[in-house]
Amino acid sequence: MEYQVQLEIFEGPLDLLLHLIHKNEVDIFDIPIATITDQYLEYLEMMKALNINVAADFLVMASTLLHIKSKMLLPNAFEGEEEEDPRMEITRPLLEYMHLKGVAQELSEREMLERDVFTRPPDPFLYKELKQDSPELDVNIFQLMKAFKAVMEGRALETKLKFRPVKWSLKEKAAHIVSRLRERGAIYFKELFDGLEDISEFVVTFLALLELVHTGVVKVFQPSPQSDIKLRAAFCEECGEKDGTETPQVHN
Amino acid sequence: MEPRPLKFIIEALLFSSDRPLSAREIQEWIGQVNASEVRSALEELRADYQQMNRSFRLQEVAGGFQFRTRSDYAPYILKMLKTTPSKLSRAALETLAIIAYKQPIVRQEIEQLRGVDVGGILRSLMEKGLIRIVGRKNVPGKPLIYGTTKRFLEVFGLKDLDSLPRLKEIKDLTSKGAEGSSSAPSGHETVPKEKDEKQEAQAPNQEG
Amino acid sequence: MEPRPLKFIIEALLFSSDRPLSAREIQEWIGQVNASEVRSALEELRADYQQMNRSFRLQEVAGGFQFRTRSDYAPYILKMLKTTPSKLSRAALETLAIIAYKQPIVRQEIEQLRGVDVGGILRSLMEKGLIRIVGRKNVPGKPLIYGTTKRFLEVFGLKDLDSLPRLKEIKDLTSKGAEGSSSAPSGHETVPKEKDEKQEAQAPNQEG
Repeated sequence: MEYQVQLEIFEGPLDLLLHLIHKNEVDIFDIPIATITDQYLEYLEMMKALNINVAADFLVMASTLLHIKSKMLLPNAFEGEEEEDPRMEITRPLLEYMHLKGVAQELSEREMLERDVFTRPPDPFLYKELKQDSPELDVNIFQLMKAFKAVMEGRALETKLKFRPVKWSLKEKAAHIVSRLRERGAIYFKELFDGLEDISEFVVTFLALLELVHTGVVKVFQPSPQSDIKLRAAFCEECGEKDGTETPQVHN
Repeated sequence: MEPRPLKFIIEALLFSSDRPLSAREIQEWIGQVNASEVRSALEELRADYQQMNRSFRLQEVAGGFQFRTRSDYAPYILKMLKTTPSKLSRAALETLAIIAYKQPIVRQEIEQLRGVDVGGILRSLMEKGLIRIVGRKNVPGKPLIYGTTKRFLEVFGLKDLDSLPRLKEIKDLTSKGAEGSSSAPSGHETVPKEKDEKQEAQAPNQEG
Repeated sequence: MEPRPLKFIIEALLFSSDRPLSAREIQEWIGQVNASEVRSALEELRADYQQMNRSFRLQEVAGGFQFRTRSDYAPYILKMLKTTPSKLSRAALETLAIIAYKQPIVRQEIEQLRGVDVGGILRSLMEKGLIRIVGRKNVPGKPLIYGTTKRFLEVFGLKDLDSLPRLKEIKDLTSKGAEGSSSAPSGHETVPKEKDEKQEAQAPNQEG
């Protein structure tokens, strides 16, 4: 049985830090960096223990915190000089983040269209009357992008679906020739091209034949200069007709 | 929230509906009112608007009640509707997208990408001022070359053609994070007033 | 037909429109009226409805005027429309807030402020028509620049971008941060009280 684990979810490292600051009720301008860092790391450990993937953003913040902590521990080498409180490195983004959350909250508390307030809907009767194009267009860039993406993806898919059946591979054609020869022992050259409609199939068939001849799988005979060229399987002496008079003669 | 007067609840419903509403429907949505209450509230509303003599009134039409503007105002409304933004069809949008991204481009190339004839669409896009002929290609047949117009940039709120998102950026924005909380089905999204509302156990960095 | 009062013509237009209408548009459709006449008629109309205290009122949004129902009636209308209110996640709202206040802004800057990746959220906000691409920044990689849309103003019922709440404070803060002064801003800020109510990281909480 699996347990579903509920854990406070933080949007990111800043969210978690802010939570720790609230929890400890500390002043954001005087963050007890050691305490907060420890608690921060504790939280990451807890996430790891619960097998929750700890995002890189959280780790970066962890190292920032550790860095600040070490800086705070070191006796200030530049005493006397005005040096910024190392904690400002996190205080500044935190402050901005806090304000941001406040604004987001204010936005969400506003009356939202189609949540709190509603407008008059378009009148279907009136709009049906007006099929003609108006000079203004109601489209946005996102729709355009989606359309383009659809076209590009659709094309890739179509290429796969549409063109594969009409493409002839040398290998397939060679296998086809061999199987025909195995069946009948020998066939006429002309027969190979009977019923072929597509020029590309014609070419591929011829190339396949050349390949077979070249590798010695098929032997080509022409009993006389006028007679039809005949093909015979070299691998199958016993199959097909016997013709003792033929002379091997390779044609290109 | 204190209960609102029935008459005004009904008015709000009629206001935001694009079709006539029957008393029975209204009764169902509001609940805890009886048919005669709804009926009399509707009559009262109708009398209100009759008396106010405004540009619209509540009319009893087939199937129920509906707010309609008085016919005197039709000419103005028609004028307005004629300038109401129209939408582009999917085919037009796709063709436009191809031209935008692949320009300068000839018709044949567009048709290869879309797999269909685009003659009519090109004409309509040209009429809308979104595309234009930028020249002729120096190949047999001298086909016309198309490109987008300044109006195209205006319609899509682009500063220049360079601002068009690249295909990779499109993929980044249109597919990445599809499982993230940000794009969870809108119906289920809530605006948490407090953090407590978050309930699911998730990796902290959901969008990452 | 005797001429109708300008106020009622405008009312009829607003009542039949599904988007906010600007004074300028209205002026063009009606013709033979000047801008200030249209403006004052609009104000008069708004006051009329304010006073009548009906279920809807005339509101100034997104550079125009639009009739909108009062929020008290939302539950009934939602029931009629059979929809759940369209809402935004907290992450989406925060991202939207950043874009609204800091626009024009690139993704990287948004991510710095939120501390997390926002690709998926940008997609979703764009899909909802709340933000748009306004251009590219002239830095290496030419990242896309984002801004809010007119729809954003409509959805949040804002007259214009200047009506955004708290704009001043945010700007102040940013400039302070940029200067990087080591002295903490005067009024030592403590965290708002209500946020403490946030639940703490919960111990594993078994379900099912």
